[in-house]
Amino acid sequence: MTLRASGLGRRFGKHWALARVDLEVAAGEVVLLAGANGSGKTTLLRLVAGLVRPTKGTVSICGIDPQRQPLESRRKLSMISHQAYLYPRLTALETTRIWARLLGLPASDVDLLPMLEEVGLGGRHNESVAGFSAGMKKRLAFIRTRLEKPRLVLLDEPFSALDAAGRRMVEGWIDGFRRSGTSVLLASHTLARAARLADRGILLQQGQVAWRGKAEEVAARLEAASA
Amino acid sequence: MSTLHPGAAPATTTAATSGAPAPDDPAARSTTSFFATMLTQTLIVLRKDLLLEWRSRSRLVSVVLFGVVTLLLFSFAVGPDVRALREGTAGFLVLALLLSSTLGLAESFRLEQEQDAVEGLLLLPIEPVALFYGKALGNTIFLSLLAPILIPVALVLYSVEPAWSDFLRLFGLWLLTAAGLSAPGTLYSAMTSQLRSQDVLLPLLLFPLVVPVLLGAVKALDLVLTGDAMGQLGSWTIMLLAFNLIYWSLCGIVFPRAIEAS
Amino acid sequence: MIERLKWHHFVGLLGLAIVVAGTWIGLFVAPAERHMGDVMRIMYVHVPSAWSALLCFTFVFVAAVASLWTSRKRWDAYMTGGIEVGCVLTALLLVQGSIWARATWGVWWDWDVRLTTSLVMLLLFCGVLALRSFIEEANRRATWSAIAAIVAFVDVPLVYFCVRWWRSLHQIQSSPETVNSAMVLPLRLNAVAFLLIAIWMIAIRARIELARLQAEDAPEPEPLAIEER
Amino acid sequence: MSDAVMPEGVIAGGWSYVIAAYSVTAIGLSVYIWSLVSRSRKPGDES
Repeated sequence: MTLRASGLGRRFGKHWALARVDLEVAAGEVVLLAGANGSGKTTLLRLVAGLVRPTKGTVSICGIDPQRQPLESRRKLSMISHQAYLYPRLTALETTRIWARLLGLPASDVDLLPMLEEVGLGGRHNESVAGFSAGMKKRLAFIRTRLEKPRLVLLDEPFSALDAAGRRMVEGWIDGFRRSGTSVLLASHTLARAARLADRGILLQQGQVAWRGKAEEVAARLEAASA
Repeated sequence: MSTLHPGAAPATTTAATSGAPAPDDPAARSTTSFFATMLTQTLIVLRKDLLLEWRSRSRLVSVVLFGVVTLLLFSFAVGPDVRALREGTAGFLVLALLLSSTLGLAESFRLEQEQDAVEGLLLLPIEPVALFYGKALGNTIFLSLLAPILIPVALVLYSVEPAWSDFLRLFGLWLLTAAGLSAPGTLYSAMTSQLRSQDVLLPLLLFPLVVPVLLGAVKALDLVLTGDAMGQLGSWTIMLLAFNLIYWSLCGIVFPRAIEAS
Repeated sequence: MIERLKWHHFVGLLGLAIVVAGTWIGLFVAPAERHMGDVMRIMYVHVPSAWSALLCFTFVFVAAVASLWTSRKRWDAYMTGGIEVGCVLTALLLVQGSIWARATWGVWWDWDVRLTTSLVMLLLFCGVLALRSFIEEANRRATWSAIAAIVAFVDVPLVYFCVRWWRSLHQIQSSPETVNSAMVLPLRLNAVAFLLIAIWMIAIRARIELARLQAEDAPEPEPLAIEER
Repeated sequence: MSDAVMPEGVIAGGWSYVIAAYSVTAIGLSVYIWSLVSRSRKPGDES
């Protein structure tokens, strides 16, 4: 099991952002996290990534507890959040190079330029990130999944800020993840698109799992609830 | 469209070449490989910070200008009494460095917070200790860069004329002072940069803490500038070194807890 | 929880009783000192304040390490109590020291090693309290204030030695020489009394903090009743 | 006391200093204890 969370709960102040969440994701599975704003999707992803400590319950990624062994667990996962984790004054190539070096990977132009090419930033690798549109930043952020070779990818609103071509690109990647046995946890508002990609779905309401099932049904339920 | 194969087997061989431990083998994380990783990552962080520093040169320039302005203000505060100014030179220099340092230190983690970049670094398997030493070294270098301007300006303003050979000593002591401010400064700016009142909190926490460094630095600089009749410079330098050793190890030990998940 | 902490009131009352006795002896029974006369009597509160303040901060260090180690709220509460009581005692210590300096040296402040170190110590730990008040997330508040407290505590001896060395260039450090046997009794009584009172105050403060921390503990919400559509 | 600072002889009129020091201490401690008691009456109240 790539990801196993049981009884997961997190309290911020007096407010439980997440409670009683049980979740298992097998290798190569794509799971849709649906839910209104504030339903706990982002908190769940951050808990899984080990960026937030659970108040209750446990997470294990390929058998590793992200709180006990943060470095080991982070080697297994990639996260794309709404923040692009970038330094505005660095260029795309420099940013990629720092990531590659920190991962202990070769970081010459020959190694990195093809990746930038792949995410559609080929001609612009020497421009500083400050001038990038939100969509370009997202593309750049996706290079991390290419570098880290994760077993689990956490995607927080991966389609936002992307144009049609960018969205198709992300879809292609998610398919690629599935084919290569990498699990994906996908939190998205772009329900129809996300539901098509996902194997199954989970609906969060007020931080709790309200419904599980086929991705399309989960999407339909959320749409019905918000309509 | 997609030629990505993100789930492919982890690149064990490439990881080994650059000193990082093999991702899938906990046994590979021996002590030596830990230190190799830490050193590599420290240098990566340092290099990144220096690059960012270079890209935002205007910030360095404004901090230098701020230091010059404080030096000027001290002379107004003391009055046009050349003798009093001369006697206070060492103290004014160190105070100018201290006041400028809070600007530089605060900014160094603000850059990391801006787009949650520090979180991005932590999501990569970075050793928190490496992050600390990289950033602290970066801050030390940043503060050392103030010396070539602030020291001559102070000497001119307060009409002190040390021998040419003393400039190396002055710079060495400046470096030690900068390092002594940077270690606790990096720790506290990492914490306060996430809080609302960083501008107040950072000096409030940092200034009392670095009193030993300040005293040592003022005393040692003063001995260089006004003559070291009793040969005390050596012992004050050793004391500054000792303070540095304590701060750099202590802050390095507690830093990982300061940036862990909450 | 509240029941288990009742012992501290006995400690406090005992401390109050002893401090009355010690002060009485110190003021009216013990003889005036040869050089300093009656001013010497300030020592019977001054030295106990200093000792108990230092013990408070040592306790803070222990509690901070324990709090970092175990992440338990109880230690966080004790640490906060220790810092606050230590700061109060140090502030009193500084005022007494200032009065002492005025009486013996004719100035309100002498850059005496102990006086200076106490002032820096007060500022260090006040900084920790300030930091604490700005952090909203409970885990983070506990971790960061423990870190700041540890760093501050380690810094105190550095300040002491540094100031001593700085001072030694000007004049030999001066402080009241201890002490003939008639003066030992009130000193000891008050030292014990201040310690007991400090423990009492820390316990009350820690209990307040613990109640505050536990008030943040909201129970996990009930399982959702999902309405079927 | 070093003799350079403190010449021979007894400081006269020390009692005013002693009274000042003792009353500052007593008042300081009492005020703090009073604040503790009043805070523990209403727990959870941010001071």
